[in-house]
Amino acid sequence: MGASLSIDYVTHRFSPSAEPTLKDIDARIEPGQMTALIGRSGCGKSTLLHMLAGLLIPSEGCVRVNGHQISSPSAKWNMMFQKASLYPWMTVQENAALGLLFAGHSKREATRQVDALLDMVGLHDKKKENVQSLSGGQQQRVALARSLATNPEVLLLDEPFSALDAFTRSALQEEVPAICRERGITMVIVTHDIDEAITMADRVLVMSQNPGRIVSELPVKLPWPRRHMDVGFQTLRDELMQQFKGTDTGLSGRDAQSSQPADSKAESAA
Amino acid sequence: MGASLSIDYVTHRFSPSAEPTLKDIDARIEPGQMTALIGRSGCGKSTLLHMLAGLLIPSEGCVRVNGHQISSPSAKWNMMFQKASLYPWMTVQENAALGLLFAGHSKREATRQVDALLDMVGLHDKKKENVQSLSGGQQQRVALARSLATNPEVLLLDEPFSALDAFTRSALQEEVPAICRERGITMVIVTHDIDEAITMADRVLVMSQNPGRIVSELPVKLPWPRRHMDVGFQTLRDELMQQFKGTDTGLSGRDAQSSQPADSKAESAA
Amino acid sequence: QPPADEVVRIGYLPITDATVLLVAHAKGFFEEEGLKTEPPTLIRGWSPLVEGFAAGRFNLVHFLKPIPIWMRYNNNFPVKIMSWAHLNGSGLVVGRHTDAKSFADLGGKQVAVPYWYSMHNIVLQMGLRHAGLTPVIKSQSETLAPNEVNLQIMPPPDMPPALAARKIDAFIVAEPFNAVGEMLAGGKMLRFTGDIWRNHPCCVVCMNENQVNANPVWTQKVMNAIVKAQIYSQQNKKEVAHLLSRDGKGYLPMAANVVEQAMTLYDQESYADPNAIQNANWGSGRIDFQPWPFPSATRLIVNELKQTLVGGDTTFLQDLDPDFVVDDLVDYRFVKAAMDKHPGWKDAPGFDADNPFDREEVVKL
Amino acid sequence: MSTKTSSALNAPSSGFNGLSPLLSMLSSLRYPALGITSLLAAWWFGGYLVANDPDMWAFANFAPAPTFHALYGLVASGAIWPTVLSSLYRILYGLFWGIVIGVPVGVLIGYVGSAMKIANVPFQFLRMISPLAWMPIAVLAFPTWDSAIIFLIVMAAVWPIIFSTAHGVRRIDPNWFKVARNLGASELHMLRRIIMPAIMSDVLAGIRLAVGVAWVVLVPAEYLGVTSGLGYAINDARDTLSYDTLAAIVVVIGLIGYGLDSICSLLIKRFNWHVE
Amino acid sequence: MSTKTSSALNAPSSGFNGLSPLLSMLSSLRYPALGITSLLAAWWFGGYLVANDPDMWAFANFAPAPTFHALYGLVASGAIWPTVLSSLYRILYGLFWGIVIGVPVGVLIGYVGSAMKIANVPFQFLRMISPLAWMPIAVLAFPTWDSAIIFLIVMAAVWPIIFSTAHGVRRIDPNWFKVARNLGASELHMLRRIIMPAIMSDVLAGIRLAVGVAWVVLVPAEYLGVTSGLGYAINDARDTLSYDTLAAIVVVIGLIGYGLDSICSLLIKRFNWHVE
Ligand SMILES: Nc1ncnc2c1ncn2[C@@H]1O[C@H](COP(=O)(O)OP(=O)(O)OP(=O)(O)O)[C@@H](O)[C@H]1O
Ligand SMILES: Nc1ncnc2c1ncn2[C@@H]1O[C@H](COP(=O)(O)OP(=O)(O)OP(=O)(O)O)[C@@H](O)[C@H]1O
Ligand SMILES: [Mg+2]
Ligand SMILES: [Mg+2]
Repeated sequence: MGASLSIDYVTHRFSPSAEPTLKDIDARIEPGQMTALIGRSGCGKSTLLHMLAGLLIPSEGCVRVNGHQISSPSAKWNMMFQKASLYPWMTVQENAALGLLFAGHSKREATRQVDALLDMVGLHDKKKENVQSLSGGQQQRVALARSLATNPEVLLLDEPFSALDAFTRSALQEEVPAICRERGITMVIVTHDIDEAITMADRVLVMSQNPGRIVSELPVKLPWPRRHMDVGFQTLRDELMQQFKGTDTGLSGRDAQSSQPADSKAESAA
Repeated sequence: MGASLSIDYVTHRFSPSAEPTLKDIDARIEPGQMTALIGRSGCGKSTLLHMLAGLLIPSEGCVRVNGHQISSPSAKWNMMFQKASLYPWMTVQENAALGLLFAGHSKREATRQVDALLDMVGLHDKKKENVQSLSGGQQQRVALARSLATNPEVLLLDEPFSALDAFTRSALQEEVPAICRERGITMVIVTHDIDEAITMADRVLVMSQNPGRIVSELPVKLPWPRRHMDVGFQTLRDELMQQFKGTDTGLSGRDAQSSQPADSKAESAA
Repeated sequence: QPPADEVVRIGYLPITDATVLLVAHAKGFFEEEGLKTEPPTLIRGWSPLVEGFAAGRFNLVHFLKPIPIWMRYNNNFPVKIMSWAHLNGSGLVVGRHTDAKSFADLGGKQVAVPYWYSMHNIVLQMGLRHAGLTPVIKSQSETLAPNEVNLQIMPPPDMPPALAARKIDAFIVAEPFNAVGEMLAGGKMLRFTGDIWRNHPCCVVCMNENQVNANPVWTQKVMNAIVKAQIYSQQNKKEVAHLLSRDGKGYLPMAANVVEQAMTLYDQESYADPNAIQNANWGSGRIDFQPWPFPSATRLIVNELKQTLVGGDTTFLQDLDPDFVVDDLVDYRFVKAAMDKHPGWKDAPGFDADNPFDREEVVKL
Repeated sequence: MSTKTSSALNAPSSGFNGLSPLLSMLSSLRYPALGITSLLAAWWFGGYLVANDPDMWAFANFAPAPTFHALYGLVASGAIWPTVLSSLYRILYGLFWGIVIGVPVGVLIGYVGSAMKIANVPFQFLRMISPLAWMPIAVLAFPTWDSAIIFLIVMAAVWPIIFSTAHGVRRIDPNWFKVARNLGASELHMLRRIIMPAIMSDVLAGIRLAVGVAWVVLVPAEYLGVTSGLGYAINDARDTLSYDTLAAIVVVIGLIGYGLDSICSLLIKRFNWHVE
Repeated sequence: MSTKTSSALNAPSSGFNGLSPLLSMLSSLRYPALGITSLLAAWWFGGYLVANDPDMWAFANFAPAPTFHALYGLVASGAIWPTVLSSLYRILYGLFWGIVIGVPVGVLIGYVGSAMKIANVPFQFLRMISPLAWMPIAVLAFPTWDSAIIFLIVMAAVWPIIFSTAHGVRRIDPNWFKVARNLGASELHMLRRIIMPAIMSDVLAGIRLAVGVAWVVLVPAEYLGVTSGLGYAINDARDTLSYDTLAAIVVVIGLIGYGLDSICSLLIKRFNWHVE
């Protein structure tokens, strides 16, 4: 079963003298809930996810899983990194099976279990290959299979589909939440794609930058599977787009040169 | 001024005994033309781009720039890699200015030139930072600035915006073609985003997988800047979506498990 | 300013065998002859000394007596023995764990020698053979028959600790390592070599034959200084010991008291058990100085070398005619002339006024 | 291993040339042949210079011709085998202990910051001690000469292994540690599955250096109370001014060392996970 | 450098502890102090064992107390300074040449596949040659004793530098070469901007090893006609069995070596581009 997550007034500075990267982040996530985190590039999404995984200790505040403060990583709350970080001396299969091996499964059992996942992500014919010969999107899918294989209570995904084409991505946008729902996994996904956030999550958190804060929160109360053309979907998308736009003009004011055209484009897209 | 590119019956195998990764690719690209290359993850897009950059020699056929067969990389045809590959011992600025330094510019001159580009990609406040402390999207933007700085005749972009949020991405989708148009740069962009392809290119090539072939080609004859909601845009998108779908069912038939849901999703999106 | 090769360039090892060269330098005997000198160069180990001499770095050195035989007849290097450097000066020390009292007690034991081609090895093997023992060179793990004695080569500084750690049972070496072995490792002097072979040569003074032939006048001056140093050393052992030591002019790294014991302590009370001095009537010292290269000794050495077990290939030795060597290897002219000029050498032990340039070799095992 | 760049660029096409396997094997011997020829030429020239110098001709025996003559003699008489065997035994034994001690210690000080801080000063002192300075200690502390010699070899060979290993651990991509922890790796898993494979080529590079250092130390080490071995033979050859034998022994050492090094190279290739 | 994992996890929080700078400096000395203490304890215990052995007590002088006494004597009399200076000169000179030769050669054989194939056999032979076997050649070939000694040091110290450098070059991320070529880097740019910064820490690791090897070789090298230097002093001490002086010289070598090594460490920190 999934675990609850609680982020208690987290502020983070990468060096004591620096401006805070994250500021006063406070949020609670229910067991089994699926949360999407969106925000501008560099606003601190990955940083926050690292904290949820126990890979980074916030300089102020703390993160709790099921009420217990976490201070170290564990297979129970698994994070899929933005960079695939596969082990180059292992095949696709070995990379994907690693978490199961660590959990004490036999090599055969682990292989059997990941085979199904590798089929799901479309890598059935690459299982024995060295990960260094994979394409960018294939590597990302190996990392996804590796994270899913450990069957964690909390699954943290950092832009998991960024290197995938529209079809593969779309398939996985449906598969992954289905798996999480089935197993009751609490999922947090970082994405830069508003449609993806709406497609996959129960609620969306919008982050601002400089410093990174959660500026708004939107529940997504649409039935599964979600269709991009549904009216509810479109309304939510418009709303989020507004929120998102707000993160820039209202709070940082720095990214002016790049935000100007972005606004106009985003408007036209919405 | 831009150069013309010609891909002459290129077939490529990564090992002599393996199935070909690319098969009979034949295409011509006019000087100053902007071409988008779309296709499933793992179909060979990056491989093809490496060949256009002179970083990989095809096992059969050849690639010509302005009629001359190319067999080695050069600053004249610059590729931005799918993985950022920044040099960790250099600051953001130094990384971006590297091509100019290689071209013989003084450090001061090089810095001055990249500063404008770094401002454009929204990294004005990160110039002196070590690239290892950047977020994924920030690293990608540094790599983009580095590629643009060399002012190449041919610019090859391998999923250049995959790690960027909607706004930043949208801004750059407009900026980059504008720069290319202005300077007459021949651009080839690999992307997994159909909207991006239509937004940025004069024509779109669709690749199939196993083996990688160019299965169809669509000219994009829309005025700049392009709006997602325009009718012409939507028609093109629907058409491309159909082509794209065809790459799977028609030619590989392997990716069945993942393509099934993809189809339904993509359809709903279209 | 004389040409470079007329400057006396001495190479030496930091042992008492180098005494005469060092005394001649320290006392200014070369300068008295009108020669220029460079400070003597200290070298560790016979091999680099030989190499330095052969490369022309030195024009005056001391070698263990068998070395020039080897160089001249195996390597065809034009080396000449100009005179002896000293007499006696070595001993066989046994570990206190062995209880050995004589050569006969060394059966089944491990004995270290400093160099295969040394007087020490020759004298040791003479003694062993006399006692009915067979010298062998085997690896440490092989078992020895009761009548076999295993030889091994070892740098002298390692001999005393090896003896203390019972890795070897005895060693034969030049001073001052015997003295050190006695003082630090609880070793006992089994026998002085000078008590076995009366006034045996140990080290010799050598020069390059080409140099000698090209520069007879210079050579004569050098030999004059050497003979003077011999006489001075024999008459002033104690002072010389101090002079050479770290507390004197620092030619040797050892302290004065060690060098002194190594050059002078030679009495029957101190060495009664085991009986290291059985021929007190020979009148020898622990070390003595006498320049004349008696041909009979050279002949004996060549003959003995042929039967001495060594670690290398010795085929050339078998065809060597001792009488030829006696005349070919040694240059008697200059030392004789120098001795005629400086008669003080007549005080040396074993001097026979009737027949000063010939002697009968006396070996008592 | 070929140039990075050319392999990255041309590797795929290189498989398609029309050479028969034999021909391509011969052509792959081209480079080593060139290397060996240059070495021999330099060696011969050195010998030639010395032989023509009126002062030094006595040393000209180290030239190639006399050397190979002496080598032939050593091999033909069979005298070389016990010599080789006893030294090889000491070297391998020393390397064995060097690896057994060096790899764990290297991993420890590379991985655990405090271990590194604790060990730094003692290690800096110990590693600068010459085998000749250790000799009295070795003589006092070890029951047999062989073990004393092996001790000297270990004391010299262990440092490249420790340092290379530690350096390798410190160069591991920090993300690899993060990912592994994140997947629930215990310290043991970390060691077996992540650290060891990641540093294998560094360890082997350290061992390669250690092989060289071990041979270098063997010669002074075999001053100690043994009567066989290549170091002993070198000392002996110098004592008798047989520079032909000396050079022949050096050649033998080179051949064995080359063999050991080739094993390391093969292992490096085997464990190297960089795509060529 | 601290544990990878702990630094990755806790580094940000460690800056916030409330200790005053002095206290935290003291606590950072905790680990080295522990290391030094253990070394002294082991040393003292070795001396104790030897002193209590009825056969060997006379050789117990290498224990800490007599050693520091001897060290005090050497320093107080000032006798140590010329000794240190002349050896330091030889070591630094040897290292200088080791670096000047080793780094370019290492880059060449790491970068250019054919250079590696050509050099492999000659290098394997040369690097296994003991300084003692080189000695006759050194005596013949060099005009002064000092230069012969420096030659011996170079011949030993150059290998770790060459191998570390080459290993570092071979471990460079192939993408870094691709990107650079793609940006129009000439071979010279590649060398200056990519290869050199990328391998800096490997080169320095090689130099660290070379420092140790150079000191090890110094002792036999100073067999040769010089009258000062630490190796010479060790030989002297061995000849006189003054193990207290021997150990004192070893301590001095350790101190200097530690100093040189610390410089390397600092440089490694300076040139290391891994984020901690
Ligand atoms: N060095 C290599 N050796 C062997 N196979 C390789 C190598 N590089 C790529 N491949 C294979 O070639 C195919 C095409 O790879 P490529 O990287 O060109 O895909 P892509 O279209 O860029 O995919 P993506 O969108 O996921 O980045 C993949 O199936 C991949 O596994
Ligand atoms: N180790 C570090 N040291 C210093 N600053 C850092 C470090 N890691 C990240 N940062 C900074 O913190 C900010 C947030 O980084 P983070 O990686 O969390 O962004 P992100 O929201 O994931 O962005 P993206 O969408 O581009 O991946 C960035 O400005 C980045 O430069
Ligand atoms: Mg991120
Ligand atoms: Mg790709």
